[in-house]
Amino acid sequence: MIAGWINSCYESIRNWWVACGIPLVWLDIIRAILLGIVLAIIVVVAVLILTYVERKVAGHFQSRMGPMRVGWHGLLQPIADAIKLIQKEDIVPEKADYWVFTLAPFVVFVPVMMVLVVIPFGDHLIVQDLNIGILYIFAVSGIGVVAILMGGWASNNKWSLLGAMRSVSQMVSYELPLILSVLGVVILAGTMSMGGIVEAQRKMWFIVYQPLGFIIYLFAATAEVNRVPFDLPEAEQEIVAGYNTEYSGMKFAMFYLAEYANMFIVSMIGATLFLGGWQGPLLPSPVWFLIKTGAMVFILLWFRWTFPRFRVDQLMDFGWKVLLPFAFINLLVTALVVII
Amino acid sequence: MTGLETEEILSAIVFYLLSGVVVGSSILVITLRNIFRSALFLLLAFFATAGLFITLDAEFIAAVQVLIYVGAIGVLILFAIMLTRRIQDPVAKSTTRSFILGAFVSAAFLFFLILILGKIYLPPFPETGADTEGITKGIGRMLLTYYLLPFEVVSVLLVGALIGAVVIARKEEARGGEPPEVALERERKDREITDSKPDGNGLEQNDRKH
Amino acid sequence: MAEDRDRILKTMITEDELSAIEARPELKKDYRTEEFWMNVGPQHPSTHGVLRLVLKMDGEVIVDCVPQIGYLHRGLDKMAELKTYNQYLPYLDRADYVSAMLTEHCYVMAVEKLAGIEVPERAEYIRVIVSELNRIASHLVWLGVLSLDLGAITPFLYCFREREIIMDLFEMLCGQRLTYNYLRFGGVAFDIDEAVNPNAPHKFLGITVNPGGERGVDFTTLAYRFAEVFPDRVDDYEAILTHNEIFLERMAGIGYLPLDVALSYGVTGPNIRGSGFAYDIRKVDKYSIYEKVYNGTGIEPPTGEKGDCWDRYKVRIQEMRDSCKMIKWCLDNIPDGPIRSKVPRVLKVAEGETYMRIEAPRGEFGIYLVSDGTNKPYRLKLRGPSFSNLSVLPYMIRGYKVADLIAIFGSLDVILPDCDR
Amino acid sequence: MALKEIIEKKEIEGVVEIEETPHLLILWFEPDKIMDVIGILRDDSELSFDWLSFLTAIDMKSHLDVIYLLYSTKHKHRICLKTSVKRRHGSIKSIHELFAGAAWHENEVYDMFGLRFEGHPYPRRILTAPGMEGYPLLKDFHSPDFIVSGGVSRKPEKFREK
Repeated sequence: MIAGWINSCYESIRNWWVACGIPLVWLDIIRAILLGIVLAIIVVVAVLILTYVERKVAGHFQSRMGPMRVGWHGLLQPIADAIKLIQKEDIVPEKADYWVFTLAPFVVFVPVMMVLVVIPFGDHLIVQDLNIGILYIFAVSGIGVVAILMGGWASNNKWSLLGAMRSVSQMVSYELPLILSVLGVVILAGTMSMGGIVEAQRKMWFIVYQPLGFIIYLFAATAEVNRVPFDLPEAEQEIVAGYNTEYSGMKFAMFYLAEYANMFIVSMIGATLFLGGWQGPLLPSPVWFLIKTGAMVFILLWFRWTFPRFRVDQLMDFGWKVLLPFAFINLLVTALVVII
Repeated sequence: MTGLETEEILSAIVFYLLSGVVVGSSILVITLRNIFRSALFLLLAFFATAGLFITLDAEFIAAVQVLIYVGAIGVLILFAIMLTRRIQDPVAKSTTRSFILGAFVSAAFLFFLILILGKIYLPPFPETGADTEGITKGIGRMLLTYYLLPFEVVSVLLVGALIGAVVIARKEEARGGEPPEVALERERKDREITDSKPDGNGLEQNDRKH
Repeated sequence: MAEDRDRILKTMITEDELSAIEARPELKKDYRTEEFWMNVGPQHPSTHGVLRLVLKMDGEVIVDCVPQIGYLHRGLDKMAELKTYNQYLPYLDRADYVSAMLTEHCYVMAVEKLAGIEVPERAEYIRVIVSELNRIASHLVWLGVLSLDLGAITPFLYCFREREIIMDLFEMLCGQRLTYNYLRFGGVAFDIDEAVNPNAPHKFLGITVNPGGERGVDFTTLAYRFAEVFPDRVDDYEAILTHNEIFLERMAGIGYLPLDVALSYGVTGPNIRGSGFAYDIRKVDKYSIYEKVYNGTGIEPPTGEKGDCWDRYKVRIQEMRDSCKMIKWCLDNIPDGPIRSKVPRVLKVAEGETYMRIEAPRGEFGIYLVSDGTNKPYRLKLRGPSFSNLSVLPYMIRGYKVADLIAIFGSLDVILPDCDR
Repeated sequence: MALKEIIEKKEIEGVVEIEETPHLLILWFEPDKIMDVIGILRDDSELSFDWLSFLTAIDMKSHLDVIYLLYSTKHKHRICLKTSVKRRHGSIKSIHELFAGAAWHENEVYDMFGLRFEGHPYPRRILTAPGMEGYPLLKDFHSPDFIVSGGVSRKPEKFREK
């Protein structure tokens, strides 16, 4: 419905464009820029809402109200926070590596924006349905680690460095089970394109065929986005704030934004791969997608406000000795079933 | 100016831009004094190479390039730098010595590369059709049929490397006599004995309970 | 390395100490990566106040540790010599502000012992009730902060929710929520019957007491109700922590404290009971009315088996339940009568010296009091349990990881004002 | 048998006097023999004082009294050991080898009274701020920064607001 409307708009603009005699390439470029802006706005809005939701959910988990003062039931709290963060002084430590330190918060945002390109928000609401969608997502999300390494190293602070090291070792070990858990879905769907995977779930969600894969994905994804109980890189009680110890103001906000955006993205991918994406009866497709993503986000929040934190070596053990073997078994069984 | 020309010009611009980034950052990798930054430029070079693959419509290769070179190898290099270099030194220097030797080796390598590339017979890549839809499928099929032998050879090589790594790691341990955890635990026990006072009154633990 | 060394030298570790550390037999060099110094604190999220730990680290493994204390040193010993006995009482609340009632209790008993003041039995009961309430409050702070340090944020808020009830109870009793100044020589300041909250019906997070009551909720009703309900709440904490696999992994088998080491270092309280030694001063010294309480309730001090963090955790959890039983028993059996005996306004204590100790939530809180017959103490020495408990930390954390440092330090339950005094 | 008699029967070398006050049993000993006295008190099975509550000092104006409070967790009896040392530049042997926890207490006494402990593994001022001069718990100590007069602490010249 929405996609149809957008498409008809685009068609008419296109026709007018051709009539004017300007090469279509320029239209494509303008379209790409506009889409980028739209996606950026989506990210920012989603993160603002997510911070509010997180605080409210946390509040109710802890039998308190959460933010209540700014606006009705604290609805304007995220905006107040954003204003606060913008106003903060931007501090760069004297002995920090200035350029790397400054660049890191922007690099961390690159994968966020790039991943959004292949996510189907609704029926035909997808920017570019790459036929290597999932591979693309995992490839691009690896860049986030580089940003964290940059930030941790350039801060010239031992806590930051420890946080960065933890982050890297964690992501390296959880990337494998994550990819393996998703491969089961790829085998079932017979395609790596995100749109194709959603189409393949028209009859039944993949969570039914891949319960183990879903669980592994959930754990590994939680670890990938550094949420409790895997939030070691920024475990404030242990290493102050990990890689973003020295960051303040907008630079910190960028890290923060990227972290929440990553959480959102991980939930969206989970909803797409295992929960049937945007498909659902009655309601418009983006709403269904949002509901499923919300459910995933809620699970992550639930984790955070219930569990203590793992220790580094326990985390590694869990990744390599539990998740990885199970992911292999899952993959093997799926492949055998599909062949037979 | 027709649309087609513009497109061609644009793709040329993109190509030269990416090539410029690749070449420029490659040069920076070997000239920069700060080893961490030069490693970052290495990553940039890898990334730009992936961009070049995309201009050739080889999306799969591009994704694999980013996944393996940027996500795995590059990060590993950065990690190694952080671990081995003096911890907490923002201006860790890379030492680019023996320039002449390096240049000679590079030149020789280039020469042999050209020589080999000129001589070698590459089997023509079978036509898979112009569509990029089935590119992943196509690559997979190719690897398991036409290029099965090279693929298996590479696999064996990788397995060998893996086993080698494990063996080397085990050797380290064997040289130390025991893994770090065990050593630490043992040492803790030693300390317990030396640090604690001998229990003078000869009481058993149970006697102390009232 | 040299830079680190200089910087740390400038900030308090002596040369001797540093060389002593550097001369220690180190692990085999084969797999040892570069060691570095790291500062934890004085402002660090999990040092509970202002403690500074200078760590020598090998990656994430702690090779050695030097605690730096004294950031909260206020000279409470010296202050005692400048104030009269009565004036000094409020200062004691600041020694261990998490369990101020108990520090007061110790001081008041020391002075009473030296001055030969009799205490009415009702006052003794009230003292035990408030002490045990405060012990629960203190353990709740410990539990909340420990879980927070381990990354579980929600139990922290649960704990403080229940602590709030105790704080409200104390507010009803003496108008203060943290530094009470409630005990007096020869008794207590106010009777618990006078403590009424006019905002009836009083609803404390699900505990509805005396609904529609006309004069509000009185202390006795609310405290009794609290003691009844609280064990269920402890079950809640256990449901979210004890039965959590991650929590178990983080606590069990970590930070062993062998009994002989604990004795040698003078570790007290739940920490030594966690090491398997049922050494509870309430039971050993039988001060105040604790003998009756123990006989009446039949409670035995809980002990651990191995002396790891998990045992210390279990001991404290059990102590909270026991304290509830004690409060209930005291409220059931409290006699009528005066709450204070006649004590001269200007108290002059006979010449002499004594040592009085109590079982504070953290262990043996003692006061060594020397009087020269005037109205001011000649010398007053506070023995804070945290001081000794902290001194064993370097021994305990060697060879563990930073994350374990947090768990071990948390399980020791050190309060810095009590340590620095 | 009372504790006093038990100790008297042991005839520990270095013990000067055993004094029974209403609240504490005080044992005076010679400062040179500290290791022997405390060692025997700790290791003798009839006494087994295995617990050092604390150690501290009192400024008696002419000399310092050093006080060790021992407790036996087995027999549940307590004893207060006392000895006298010089007030200025005094020293006594460290007992950290007998009670590991004594090291910190000894540092505290050094910090507060200026009493040196021989053989202490890491002597330092444990509680007061770096650069502190003087020993606060000596009776004639007056804070250089805050002069107490008439019950009101007055800031010295250098800290006053201009």
